[in-house]
Amino acid sequence: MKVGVIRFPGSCDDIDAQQAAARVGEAVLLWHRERDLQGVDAVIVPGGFSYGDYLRAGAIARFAPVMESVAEFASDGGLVFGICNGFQVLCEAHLLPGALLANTSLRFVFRQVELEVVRNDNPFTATCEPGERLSIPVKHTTGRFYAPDDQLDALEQRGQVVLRYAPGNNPNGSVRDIAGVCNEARNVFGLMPHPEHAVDALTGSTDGLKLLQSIAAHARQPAAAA
Amino acid sequence: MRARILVRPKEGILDPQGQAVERALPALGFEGVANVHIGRLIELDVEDPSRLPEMCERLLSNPLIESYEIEEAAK
Amino acid sequence: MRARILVRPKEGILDPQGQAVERALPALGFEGVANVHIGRLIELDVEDPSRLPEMCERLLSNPLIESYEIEEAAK
Amino acid sequence: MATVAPGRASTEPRYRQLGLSDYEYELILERLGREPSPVELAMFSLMWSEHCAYKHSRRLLRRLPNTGPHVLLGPGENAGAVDVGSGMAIAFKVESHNHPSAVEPFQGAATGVGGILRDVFAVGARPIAVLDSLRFGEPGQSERSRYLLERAVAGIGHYGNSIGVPTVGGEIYFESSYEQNCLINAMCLGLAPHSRLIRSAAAGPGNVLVLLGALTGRDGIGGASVLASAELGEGDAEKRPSVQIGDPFTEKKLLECCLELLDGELLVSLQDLGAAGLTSASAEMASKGRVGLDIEISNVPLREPGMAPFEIMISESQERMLCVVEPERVGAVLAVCERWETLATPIGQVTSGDHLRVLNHGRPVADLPVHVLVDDCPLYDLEPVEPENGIYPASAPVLHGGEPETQVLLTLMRSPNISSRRHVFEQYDPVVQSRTVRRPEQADAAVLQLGDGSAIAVSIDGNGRRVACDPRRGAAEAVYECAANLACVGAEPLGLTNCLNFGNPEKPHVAWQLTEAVEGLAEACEALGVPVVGGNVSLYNEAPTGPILPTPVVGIVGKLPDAETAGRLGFARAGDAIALVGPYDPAYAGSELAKLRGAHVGGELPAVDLQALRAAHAAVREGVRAGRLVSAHDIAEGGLAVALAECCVAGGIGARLTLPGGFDLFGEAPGCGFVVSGPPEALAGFTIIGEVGGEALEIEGRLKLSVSELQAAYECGLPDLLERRC
Ligand SMILES: Nc1ncnc2c1ncn2[C@@H]1O[C@H](COP(=O)(O)OP(=O)(O)O)[C@@H](O)[C@H]1O
Ligand SMILES: [Mg+2]
Repeated sequence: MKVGVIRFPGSCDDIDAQQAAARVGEAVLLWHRERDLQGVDAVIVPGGFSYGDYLRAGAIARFAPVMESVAEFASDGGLVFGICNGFQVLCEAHLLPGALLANTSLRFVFRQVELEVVRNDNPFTATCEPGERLSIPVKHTTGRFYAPDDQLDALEQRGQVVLRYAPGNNPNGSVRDIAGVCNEARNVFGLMPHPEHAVDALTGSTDGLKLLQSIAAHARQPAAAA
Repeated sequence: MRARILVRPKEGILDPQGQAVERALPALGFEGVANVHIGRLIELDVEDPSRLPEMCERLLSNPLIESYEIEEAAK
Repeated sequence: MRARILVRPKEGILDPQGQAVERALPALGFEGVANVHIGRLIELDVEDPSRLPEMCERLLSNPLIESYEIEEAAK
Repeated sequence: MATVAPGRASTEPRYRQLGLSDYEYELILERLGREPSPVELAMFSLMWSEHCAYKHSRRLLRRLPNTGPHVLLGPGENAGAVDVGSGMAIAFKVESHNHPSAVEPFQGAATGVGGILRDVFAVGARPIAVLDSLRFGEPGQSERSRYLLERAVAGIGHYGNSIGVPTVGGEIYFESSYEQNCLINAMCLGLAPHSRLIRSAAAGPGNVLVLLGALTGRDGIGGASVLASAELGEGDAEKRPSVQIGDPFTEKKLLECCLELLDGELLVSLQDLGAAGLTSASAEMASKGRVGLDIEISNVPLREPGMAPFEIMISESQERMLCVVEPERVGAVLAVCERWETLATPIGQVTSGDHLRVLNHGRPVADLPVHVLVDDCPLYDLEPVEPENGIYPASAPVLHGGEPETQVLLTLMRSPNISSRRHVFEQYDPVVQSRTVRRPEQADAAVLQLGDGSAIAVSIDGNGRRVACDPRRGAAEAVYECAANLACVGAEPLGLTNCLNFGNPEKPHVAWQLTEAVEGLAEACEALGVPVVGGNVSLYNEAPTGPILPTPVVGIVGKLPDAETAGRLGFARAGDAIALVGPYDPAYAGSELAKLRGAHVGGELPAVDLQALRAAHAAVREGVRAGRLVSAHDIAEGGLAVALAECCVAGGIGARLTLPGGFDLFGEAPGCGFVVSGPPEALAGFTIIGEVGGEALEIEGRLKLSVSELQAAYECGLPDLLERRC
């Protein structure tokens, strides 16, 4: 499997994501000004502060040339995985539903949180069990997931809510404790926690690796390559 | 034209910044303040004002969570 | 009264947000935009508007780096 | 003796308004043989300020040992650097941003981080960690101190988090002497292959001077002399417009751009623009390279129209660097900068003379011999006099003596200087760059893996209250404690950086504090064999009520051969034995308990048996490295009882101890003692004092408290003081 990690000016967790993805396959960086996705099987839109997060987090990054290719790639069924700032970018780009607002604390928060896997019928959590707990850190100022109530009902009904903060672990005031959502087609996924910072026992937990392993397993399926 | 764009959080969406200000004011001795909302103020010189709504929808605001209003600003 | 307070980065002070937007717009096909500045919009109901300047100085703006303007807002 | 006189009436001669003394101005006239032009005068006023010229500290600093087998860059460069093996180097430095932060804490602290990051990538190292050392007034009594803390922390987080450098450690003390002079010191570590380390000396007449990064605005005009060298006093308001706004996004691009330029071997030399902006950067580069420079200021890209030449020369706009490039490589340099959306402008060239010439559209507006500007500033000897009486007021007592020891322990655990810093460090990203093996509260030092299996450790320490009791021993203790923190994770010190935060050195008692503290630092560094590779000095931290506590802050970087064996501080396994290691002979004077009891700031600090201290550090270090010790924690503020409680809270498990009768539970002897745990057979040779297990901390015959009660006190202490939900 070959994963492409986008690099915007202001990306911070791009190398981290590349190194994490390299544990399950090949991983390359994709420069924001280039449209060529280099034939990757999956794209990671990493964390950081693309374009300084000025105006709104992710608002400017979504217009980068590479994002046009990512949108096409997604509409062709390619796997797109947005982490933190990447999640914000994908929401701004309308590849994912909802929006991310300032944490209710109005402060940046770093915390190792417990997540609950809600669904595993998607390429991103397929190797997890529903109800399984994952320990993964969050670090953001703008991570409060929001969508209007009727949209939320629809999201839940269609199985698009993939990860929740476990009870007592919601660090930002996200509605319905939502930590990660996918699109209707289930090939675009975004989450605020940082699985790339949970891939090595030396530096933390290894629970984040399961998400990357899920992607790798999916990419190996012959049907996915089509 | 010098344009002024007012971007406000949509009604019904929790506005913790507004709430924080509302809570802080009485503590400083400012009573009688309510309904505080905090948004963004964008001011710019624009050659073709007819393009402003599109700019607002595409970049300057996020229609899911914010509404915008365009005004002409005094130069 | 419903008051509208416009808080702007002081003149001469670096406005990284405004700069970032100004640089982003041409790439989106919006040419002819200049002098972009980004500030805050604060709206509130206030019983005694004469206290607004003090509120602005003490809480709503940071006088070291921001200037403010008070307007009456349409209800 | 020089007088620093900000904000004098406008009838004063201009040089005095700019902070130069009559004597200094006479000297300038003599050296130049003429009157300086306005631009030249502005340049002198900054280069001859305390901040740039170290007028009152340079002679003292010569006392600090700065050589050692691992030193690659010593004092004098933008950051010092030590060899960490495998052809890699760690560059590091600590710097203060105290006065700007007192004026505007968010931007002051943010630009402080931005500045120290630039010092580190100016030597070619990629910043891999930040630490912060903060001092404020008493949070329980001062609204302003709470505000300063919250905003400074937010500012540090804003810059570090946004630029993608983890903030992995730090320290905070609250003392009333910092009420009007908070201290914001930031330390940065960077990693570089030896081959990428670069110096700032300009070289090669004909080479091009290229300015990189942000536009130049009217930021901090005169900031270096007015903000950094003057006592904060009544006329503070007029200085306010010189707040600078940090832009981490611009710096992130500048950082990546500079490292790519260095990797491509496109630069001859590199220098950050800090205090005194273009003036200081160009003068330092010319001075170190023994060359001249011509700068055409009409080429400097400006943020505001109509800037005067002197403003361009002294602007302190953030996020800028200056580099020297061979003419044939300028094109390649500009291409890299374009890729990183970083502005790059040739603004001058290296000349073979020894003059720094500033031209405006070809017309010289300044033409100064570099050595006069850089080296001829008079240095002043201090006139130290030990004060007869204490100069710091006692704190209001919250304990009165006679309370049960359980209550004393709980009070200490929730006290401002001991309680958990979680509220603060949760606002910092400690993990970005994927090197962080030990985060805050996991161990006494932060541990960062280097990628070859080994790791470095870093800690920053300095307890001003103890330095006030005895500047020489107190400053030495900071070094011992910092080294002890490293021992707890299994690291051996390689090099040290320091920031000397003191009051007005023209006052005899402050001069005495400074002199004694430097002597103490030097002695401790010699005793432990740790070279000083860099640092910073911040003087004139005074309020009308007096000087701050003398606050030397010490940062040490050390090395562990195996990241996997990095130590932890928490007790972990029921049944492990607990031992007390080291020549631990605690005393009440200068302790946290003494403060809480309202004791005067003074008394004798314990003498240290250096040989035994070195042996203890080595024993703990080796025990951790070998995996024999399951936990290791040094005994610092609050003494043995607090150290034990911290080990319990960190591990979520209790302990039972038996101590000799009358053992001083709360006395202190920083850097001298450790609490370690491990299998009983692994602790042979240490003094066993108890066993891990249960749900309470019990010291037989003395006190018993559940771990959850200790934890609640520890974790709610700071949030309660800040009126935050806990
Ligand atoms: N307390 C100190 N101990 C050792 N070196 C110091 C100390 N203070 C300053 N220095 C050294 O003096 C030089 C000048 O310091 P500074 O003016 O802070 O540099 P910069 O302008 O690059 O920030 C640096 O090399 C610094 O390491
Ligand atoms: Mg420097």
